[in-house]
Amino acid sequence: MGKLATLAEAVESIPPGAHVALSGFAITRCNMAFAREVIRQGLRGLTISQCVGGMDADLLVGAGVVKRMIYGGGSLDRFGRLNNVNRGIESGTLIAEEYSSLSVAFRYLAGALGLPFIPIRSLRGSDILTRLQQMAPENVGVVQDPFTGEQWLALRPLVPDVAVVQVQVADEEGNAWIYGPRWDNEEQVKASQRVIVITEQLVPTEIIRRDPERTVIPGFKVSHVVHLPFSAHPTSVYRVYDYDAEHIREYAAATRTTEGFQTYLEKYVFSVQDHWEYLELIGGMKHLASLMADPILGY
Amino acid sequence: MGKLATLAEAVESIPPGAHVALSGFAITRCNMAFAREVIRQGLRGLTISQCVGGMDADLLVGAGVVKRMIYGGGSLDRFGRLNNVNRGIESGTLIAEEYSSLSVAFRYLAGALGLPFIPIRSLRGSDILTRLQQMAPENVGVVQDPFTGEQWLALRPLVPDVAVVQVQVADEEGNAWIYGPRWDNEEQVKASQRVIVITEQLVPTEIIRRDPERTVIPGFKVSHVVHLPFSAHPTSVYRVYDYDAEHIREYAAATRTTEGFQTYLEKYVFSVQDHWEYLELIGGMKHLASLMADPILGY
Amino acid sequence: MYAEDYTPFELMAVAGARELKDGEIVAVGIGLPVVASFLAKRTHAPRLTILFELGVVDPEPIHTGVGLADPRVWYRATVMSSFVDMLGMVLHRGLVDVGFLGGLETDAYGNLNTTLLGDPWGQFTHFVGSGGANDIASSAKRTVIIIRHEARKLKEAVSFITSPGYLRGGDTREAAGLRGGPVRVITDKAIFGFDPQTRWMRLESIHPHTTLEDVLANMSFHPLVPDHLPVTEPPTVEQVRLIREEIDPERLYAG
Amino acid sequence: MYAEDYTPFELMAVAGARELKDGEIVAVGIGLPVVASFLAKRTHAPRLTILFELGVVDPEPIHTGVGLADPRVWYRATVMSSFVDMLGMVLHRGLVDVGFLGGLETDAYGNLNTTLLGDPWGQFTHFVGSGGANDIASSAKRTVIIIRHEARKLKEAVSFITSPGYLRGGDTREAAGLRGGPVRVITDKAIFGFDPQTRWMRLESIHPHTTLEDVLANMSFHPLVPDHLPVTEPPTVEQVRLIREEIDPERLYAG
Repeated sequence: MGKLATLAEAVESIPPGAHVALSGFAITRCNMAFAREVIRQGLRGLTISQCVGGMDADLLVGAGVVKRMIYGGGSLDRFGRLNNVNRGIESGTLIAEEYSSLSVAFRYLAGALGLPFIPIRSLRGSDILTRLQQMAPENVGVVQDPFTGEQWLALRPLVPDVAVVQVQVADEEGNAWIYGPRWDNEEQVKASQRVIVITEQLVPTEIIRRDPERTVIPGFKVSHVVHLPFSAHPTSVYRVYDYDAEHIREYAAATRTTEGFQTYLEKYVFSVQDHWEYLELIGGMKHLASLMADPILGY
Repeated sequence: MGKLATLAEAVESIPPGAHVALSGFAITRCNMAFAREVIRQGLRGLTISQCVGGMDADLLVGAGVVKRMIYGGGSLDRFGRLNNVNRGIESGTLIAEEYSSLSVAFRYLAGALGLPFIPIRSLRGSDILTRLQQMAPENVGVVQDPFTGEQWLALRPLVPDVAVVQVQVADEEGNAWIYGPRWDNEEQVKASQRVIVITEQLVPTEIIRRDPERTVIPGFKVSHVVHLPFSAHPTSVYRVYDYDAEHIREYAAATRTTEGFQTYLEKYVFSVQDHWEYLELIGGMKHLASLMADPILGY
Repeated sequence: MYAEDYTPFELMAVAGARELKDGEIVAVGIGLPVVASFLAKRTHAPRLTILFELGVVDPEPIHTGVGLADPRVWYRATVMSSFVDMLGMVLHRGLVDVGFLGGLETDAYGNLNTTLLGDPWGQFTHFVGSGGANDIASSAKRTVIIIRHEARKLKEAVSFITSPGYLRGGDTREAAGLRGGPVRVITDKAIFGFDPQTRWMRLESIHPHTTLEDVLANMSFHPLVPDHLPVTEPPTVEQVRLIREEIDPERLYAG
Repeated sequence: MYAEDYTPFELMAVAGARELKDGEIVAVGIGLPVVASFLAKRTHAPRLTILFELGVVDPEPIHTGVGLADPRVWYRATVMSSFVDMLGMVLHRGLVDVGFLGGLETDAYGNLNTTLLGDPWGQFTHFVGSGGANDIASSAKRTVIIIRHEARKLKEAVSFITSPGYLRGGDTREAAGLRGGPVRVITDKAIFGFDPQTRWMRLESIHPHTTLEDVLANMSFHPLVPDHLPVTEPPTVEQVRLIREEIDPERLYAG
């Protein structure tokens, strides 16, 4: 009846082949616990999308979960590149629909607003567009400005089946707040058919009603609320915990080879039953305490 | 050098004939002190716009300041209609470009995003559209969806010369917060060439930096910051003061006739030098204290 | 248990509430639609989501407001956002199940006028205009019209179509590229639907203590009248109590 | 007073800072552009507005971050919003004066590649892709390219145009419907501009302790070389101090 769910239940609600929008950006607010559970459950054939690809996407791609990735470029910031994603693109095992940040954001925005298409200045003259016209011609078109007669590039709206969003604060209905910059998350959520909220903190609706200007995700879009502390580890959650630099370095090194990544997967995903075992494995409360954010700095 | 200005200085920055976007909605956060100063300075030929017309618009129209009004309908809520606006439309002295709320909001949004036009489902089949096609054909067009071939109504972006926005909190650079629903204000601000912020409270930038997720108006868009308490009276400012029901009733009654409105204008606009004299006239601190908002209720 | 003592306003509010299913999203203006929605949420539809166009979701007001612009009706909302969020990202996105609409006049196809009376190109009196009404009429999955039962309000033709119903009937609405359309018209004498083919207004029930003659005598067009014409279900005692004691204690909306 | 002791990185950061005028809006990524922007803001351009694409305006970090995703670089921002706000409502709206761009390689027309090396339709190595770079290159009023001075980075043709410069020169950029374009290329050996007609890269100054031969020997195409070739203005003592003590004390960006 209620929306509160375990991570396993939330993942079970996603059918193979679904289009899942991810809330992460490089190494912050990535859906890491979610990605690990998806891999353990053996979900396959997903389309994933996000404006800037992050560690969650790379983990999912490496594990063979992803058929198509719609994104605007991405990295692990200074820690390295998205090695699994890049390998997938180079070998042709991953269909990558590559845009720029704004063009993905505009596709979500058009989906959110119920627009039939959205005109954009970006991509023109670039090889990004040349490549899209060959790989995904159904998503790029040309439209004539009825006021000036100019030709504009038009993008098709992006409507994910489900957005999975890592937030700081949510209530049982899924009303949620995001602290810090929100990059594409609001448009993602509002474009998607439904939303899975993964929250660090669960609060009474009473708290949400005290500051409703902050509510970026409205409960009526949300099907599942998963209360799961440290669910973005090893990436950061602003005002809650910092990224785990040591772990991300280990990941970046491991993903340099397929074999290295398989060892990482075995150790951090398959060897544990669930998120709680994962947290113990990486060092438990003692280690996590060292990552907790300073309340003023937010990291 | 700085942006802090008196209301008179801010109004002086607006040339005759300019397009001014107003932040009010019916009887809340209306630019009332601004409108009174505009009238006293004798500004003429303005185009004004807002999604839902409010008391500020009605006052300006009644005083003959406005040549064209772009809006989506409006009223004084239960207190009555926009009698001056209606009289202007009926007599032909006011050019009214009348839309729906969303179509004005979409025109601002397109202006804010730098889109060449925006498709919309609203207005089709209505006489609102028939009237627009005759009165403002330059702003409505037809566009073909490049993906489905369907015909869509397209609206031209709205780019006001200046948005005048009544807010609760701003700093000296114009970074500003709006408490409560924001209706069209964010898109208005971001569509406009520049912004005049009229704020109930002036805070150090330090305060803005403590909660930057709230900043709806970024300082770089703002040319003038006017710190002017009770500047929306007799309309309400959420969390600061309630509307003045008695005064709005007097206004609604007065505006039933041109003569009645002239008496109102004389009494509340021309007989005072500035906003401070106006506040004394309506009963000074004793009266204003009775309107102050309860900190929990917000009204 | 049905109430004995209720006003026409209360009956209409209850009829409005009955149009709403649990889990739906409803876009409302102020007045009777607010009463109907809050009533539904407190009875059979606790998971109803209530939207105000200016950017307010699911408020829990404890005082009655004079309109959408009154902070009284925003109290304890779960979301405070914007037109673009409500009318764009929910309504235009296709997520609003029900929109309530009122107006100066409607015709037999449910076309609504809130703009002007008279000749749009000549002499007319201007009223409120659209606000979000045209948007709701264009994009909600279905709309419910609430209007007083008077011959000057139930018209053969309206002066101005602010919010499209079925336009000129048949498939003219779909041809214009619009979604949904009006499914119900609730007046203080009767409830109407629309014929699925012609889209002409059709009587569905008449209120207790009203006669068919009274209903027809106060309309400027002739609705379809089915052979069997039920009486509108009256409000329950609990529904009336909720309206009077909790939802509209100051009788501001009822006025 | 000019500094005696400075690194090529510091010279480049100072040259970048000099491209920014007071009151302008600059869109930056992490690394040298951040150092250049903060330096400008603390010296000649206190009213500079600095944007990060993910939704951050005018932060005042006290720790160095590993990238845009690092909350360290968001500290004390005045606005925290979104891509649509930054890249849409500021950049696409036409308000960004300067964008800083870097990349794997650029050609003589300032076309930048951050996507892949090799044959896009055959064997290639994939790197980072665009992020907001293509958007900035398309909509900023002007862009400044910062790149290491190596023959493999200053190429006759790039493998992939991620962020358009002047495309094939002349008016091909305008013909594609794009705004602005690159005005400066800053390397660790020289500063370039573009010929106003042909849009071919043109040497503007060479850095102290560098020779024209060294500059040309480490490029895969031949830039226009003016008759009079000035030496790049070195950093001041104060600029170097600000970079080392306040802006990049951990030398994370300088690396």
